[in-house]
Amino acid sequence: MKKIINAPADVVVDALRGMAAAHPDGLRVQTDPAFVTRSDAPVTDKVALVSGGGSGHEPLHVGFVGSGMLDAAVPGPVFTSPTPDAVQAAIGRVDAGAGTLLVVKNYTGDVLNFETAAELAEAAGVGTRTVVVQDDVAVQDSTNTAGRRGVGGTVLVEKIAGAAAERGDDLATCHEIAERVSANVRSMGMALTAPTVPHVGEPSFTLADYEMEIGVGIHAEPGRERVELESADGIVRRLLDPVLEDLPFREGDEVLLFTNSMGGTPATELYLAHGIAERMLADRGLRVTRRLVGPYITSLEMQGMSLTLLKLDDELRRLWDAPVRTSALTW
Amino acid sequence: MKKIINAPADVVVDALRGMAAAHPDGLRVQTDPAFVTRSDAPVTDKVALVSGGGSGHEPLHVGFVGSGMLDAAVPGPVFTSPTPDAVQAAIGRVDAGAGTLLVVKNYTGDVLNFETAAELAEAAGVGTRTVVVQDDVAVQDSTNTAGRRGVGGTVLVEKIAGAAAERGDDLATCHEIAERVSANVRSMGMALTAPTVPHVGEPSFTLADYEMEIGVGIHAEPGRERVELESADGIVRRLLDPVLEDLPFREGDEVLLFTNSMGGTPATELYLAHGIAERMLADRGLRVTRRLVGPYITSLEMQGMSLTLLKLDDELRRLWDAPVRTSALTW
Amino acid sequence: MRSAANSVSEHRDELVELDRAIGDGDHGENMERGFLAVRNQLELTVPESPAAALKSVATSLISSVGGAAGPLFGTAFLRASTAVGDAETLDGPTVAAALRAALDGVTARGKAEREDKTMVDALAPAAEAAEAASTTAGSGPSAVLRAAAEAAETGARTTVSLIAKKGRASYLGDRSAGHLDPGARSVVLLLNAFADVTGAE
Amino acid sequence: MRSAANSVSEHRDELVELDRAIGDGDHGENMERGFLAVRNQLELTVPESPAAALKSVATSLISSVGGAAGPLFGTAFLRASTAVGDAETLDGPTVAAALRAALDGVTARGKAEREDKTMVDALAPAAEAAEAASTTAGSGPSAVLRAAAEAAETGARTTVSLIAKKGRASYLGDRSAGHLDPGARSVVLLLNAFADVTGAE
Ligand SMILES: Nc1ncnc2c1ncn2[C@@H]1O[C@H](COP(=O)(O)OP(=O)(O)O)[C@@H](O)[C@H]1O
Ligand SMILES: Nc1ncnc2c1ncn2[C@@H]1O[C@H](COP(=O)(O)OP(=O)(O)O)[C@@H](O)[C@H]1O
Ligand SMILES: [Mg+2]
Ligand SMILES: [Mg+2]
Ligand SMILES: [Mg+2]
Ligand SMILES: [Mg+2]
Repeated sequence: MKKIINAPADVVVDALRGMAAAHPDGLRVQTDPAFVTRSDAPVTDKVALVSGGGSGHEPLHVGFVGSGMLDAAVPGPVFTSPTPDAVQAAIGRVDAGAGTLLVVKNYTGDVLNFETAAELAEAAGVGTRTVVVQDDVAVQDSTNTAGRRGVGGTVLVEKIAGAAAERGDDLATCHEIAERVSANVRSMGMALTAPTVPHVGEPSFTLADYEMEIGVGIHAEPGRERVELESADGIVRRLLDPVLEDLPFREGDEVLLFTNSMGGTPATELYLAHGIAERMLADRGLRVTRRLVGPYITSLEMQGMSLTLLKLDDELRRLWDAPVRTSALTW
Repeated sequence: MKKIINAPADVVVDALRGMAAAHPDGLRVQTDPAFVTRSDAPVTDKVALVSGGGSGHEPLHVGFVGSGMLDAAVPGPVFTSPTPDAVQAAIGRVDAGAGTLLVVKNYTGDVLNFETAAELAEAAGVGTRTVVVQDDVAVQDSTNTAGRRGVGGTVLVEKIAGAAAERGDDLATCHEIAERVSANVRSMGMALTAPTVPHVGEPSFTLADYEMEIGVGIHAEPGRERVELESADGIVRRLLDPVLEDLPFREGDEVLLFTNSMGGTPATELYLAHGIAERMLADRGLRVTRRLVGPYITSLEMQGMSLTLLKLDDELRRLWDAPVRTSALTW
Repeated sequence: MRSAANSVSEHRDELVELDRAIGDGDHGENMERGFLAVRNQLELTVPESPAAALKSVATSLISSVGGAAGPLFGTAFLRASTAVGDAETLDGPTVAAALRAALDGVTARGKAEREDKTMVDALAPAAEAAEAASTTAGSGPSAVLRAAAEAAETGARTTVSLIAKKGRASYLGDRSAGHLDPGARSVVLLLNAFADVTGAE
Repeated sequence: MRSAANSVSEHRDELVELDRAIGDGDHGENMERGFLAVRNQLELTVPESPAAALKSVATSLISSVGGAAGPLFGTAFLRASTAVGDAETLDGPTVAAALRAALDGVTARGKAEREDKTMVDALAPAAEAAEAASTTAGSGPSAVLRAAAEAAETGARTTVSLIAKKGRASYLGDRSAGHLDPGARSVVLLLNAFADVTGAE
């Protein structure tokens, strides 16, 4: 295993310390239990947004803490959801009395731990609502599985619901908007290589030199199929087709296209894939009016990418455009 | 070779097309010859900043085109400097009559091609000045080599000189400020893995599982030494010590610390290393007042990192803080 | 409990490997971290009753394991604690009732049925075997736990051929078959440890 | 010129490998791209004189090769073009003068001396050998080019043991020894191609 770390067990806390040092103005970082809050939290009268999950997907969620997005992020150990008391502590720190919206990716561990955290918070008098993001179309048979995983769509939910909270929407409205994004967003990912979890020390799976995994999850969960490497055109089509069919997205729809790197894929390849996706969408009569390109929800150093499509309406577009100031996303 | 590409020979142009699609408002992209300009160029009365070099180091330089930084970036083929006519065409597009500052990384190819470009531009009536960035302390014997390479310091030169141009400084002043940054910045990098250049198809070098390369360049040029993998503490010390000794940086100095990913290193590892560097600098009595952490000058998918230190004065700090709006750097 | 913690630590790598095959490779690390917390807590304050001990275990697990296993094992111990009530020592029927309560808690939280290839495939037969053993005259807690552990072992082994329908392994579909479920394996390790200790007392 | 382009294309992978060993692996690609541009340009407009042909080659190389090799080979052909002047055909002494001018151009731009392990180590002996051959009575351009190519070959071979002091290979320090310099190899390929064609005419 080749990593720039000290002890594998300390990776998350050591990284948080570095994050605190790097962003002394914008962020407050606590390590026991571990969570990151915007430095001006609690923000008077504002609904608080709290998310979290296993580490290893950075910048998600810690990189999205800041004005216009998350009030707090709770990182668990690498690929392991955080515990309820950590989540509850973060909620306690940022809730301003207007209630807290929890953004949870649909994994058994995240759902269960956030469920308990919400119960604990409610018992402590904090009103909570939860949106469970489940946008990964790679999971086909969702009744015979733990259901669709939350992937790229999570970034968009956090940005858009964060903007709603920032403009002063109440908890019910923020929740409704988050659910609206969640209902209109679909994603699919692929991998060329596997990541190595520090405390495991070996790659999460093995792919031959000529193979790629289509439909991979952000914990390097296996995908729909393992196939021979293809051109970028072929890869993008394999991701886009199932996404388009799923909602379904139709001719004339206005969409946001989010081309995401799984971590190890260079910017050139990502832009190249983005260009292909834009062309394919234009060919099918969809109107891409907003886009996000970069490594925003990753799987450690995994090489690969995902495509996320969100159907926009006027309000979602406006909320997307609203200012955001976080360490990973700023405009 | 595992990459998300179509034909290796088309990678740069295909990626530029994707970049154009991703940033329709801020950027104008031309593919023959290839260059990227801010969409509002030429900006009346403003000194233009033009940089460029081989592709594969993204976001450098194309990601730094925008207000407060570069007016144009000229990407060559992967790891190969662009030709003089491409550079000259870019200069011609963005020069507003106030002259153009060329930011060149010190590599034989870049220096020679930009030299010719500057001659061509001067012949066409454009005033030019050139700053050659050479901040890589890994190159020790600079008289018996092509000299120190331009690495992480380039990002800081482009940001700070870009801010000077944006506030209206004239060509001589912009040039003086760029030279000042260049004189006060030092860097050193390391690699855990090698990148694969698309048209080569094989990794640029081979490291054993237990080895790392200290002092590596951004074209995966060999470094000072190949040693056994160490802890993050050890790695950071190996980078920081030669950087500190070189200028030298002294107790009490105010510095900007730039912790850079070579491309494939995840955010957690980078923040972790950044935290260690901050601690080591504090231990030596240096005052880190500004920081930049992320993948800003990369070597394709290479795993590794570099540390860059810039000695700040009031003016450089103010110019660093000035607003910047590019696809890769915004505040 | 200390012996449970030791057993989990000893088998950390095995659990990691099992989880790496059909999950995300953290189960061994998660359980080890959890039972270290359990042990530390029990050393800090000695619980006054079996119920208090079980509750302390539950709280430690919930606040240190994370992942899917944390809330599920946490709920299991929490429900077991309630089931034990104010009993001062655990007899066979109480052990059986505790296991049944644990199972009910896990299925209530995780919604997994038998043959979904989860810890339920070890815990359900364990609870049944415990009930059966506890009704046999003269079966003390140790015999009940031994019966539960053996049934869990057999149950866990059935997970090898199953296709996962819950948890992270479910994303593998057919490819999840042929691997032992790590959570089921943990149930076996815990019950074996409890049986060993109770038998030795 | 077409045959030079072919030779470069044929040896693309060899040049890439040489550059991968002590540089950044793009030299073969760079040269191939450059001489494709040269060939396309010469097919578009047939130059009226040797000087015009050399100038067209220079312009094509400068505007398509990039890297260190682009400006250096570009300058070489540009200076050669000037040296040839308005000669309508190239005799031995003119060829020799062109090579000398090319060498001067390369050293002026690149500041490399002999034994710095660059293309100069092939070009310098080639220019000298050409001058020597051209003063021999009756040596036509073909004999001069053949002598130059042979001297370049010998010169290039000396780069194997040298430690690079210029260009990207210089960063390798001692580790650059033991490898043939790719730029020197390109000089050999080009001179051989020119000698072959001139000999066959
Ligand atoms: N819904 C569920 N009901 C019961 N047990 C489950 C469920 N989901 C997962 N499990 C158990 O949890 C184990 C995985 O735990 P662990 O690896 O610690 O968590 P994660 O899957 O979040 O990484 C599985 O082997 C399985 O036995
Ligand atoms: N200063 C110099 N003078 C003469 N030749 C040089 C100089 N620097 C580099 N070269 C030649 O250029 C060759 C490398 O060319 P190429 O690989 O195309 O460019 P780059 O090094 O920019 O990747 C070297 O093999 C060497 O012969
Ligand atoms: Mg997990
Ligand atoms: Mg090159
Ligand atoms: Mg797991
Ligand atoms: Mg080269």
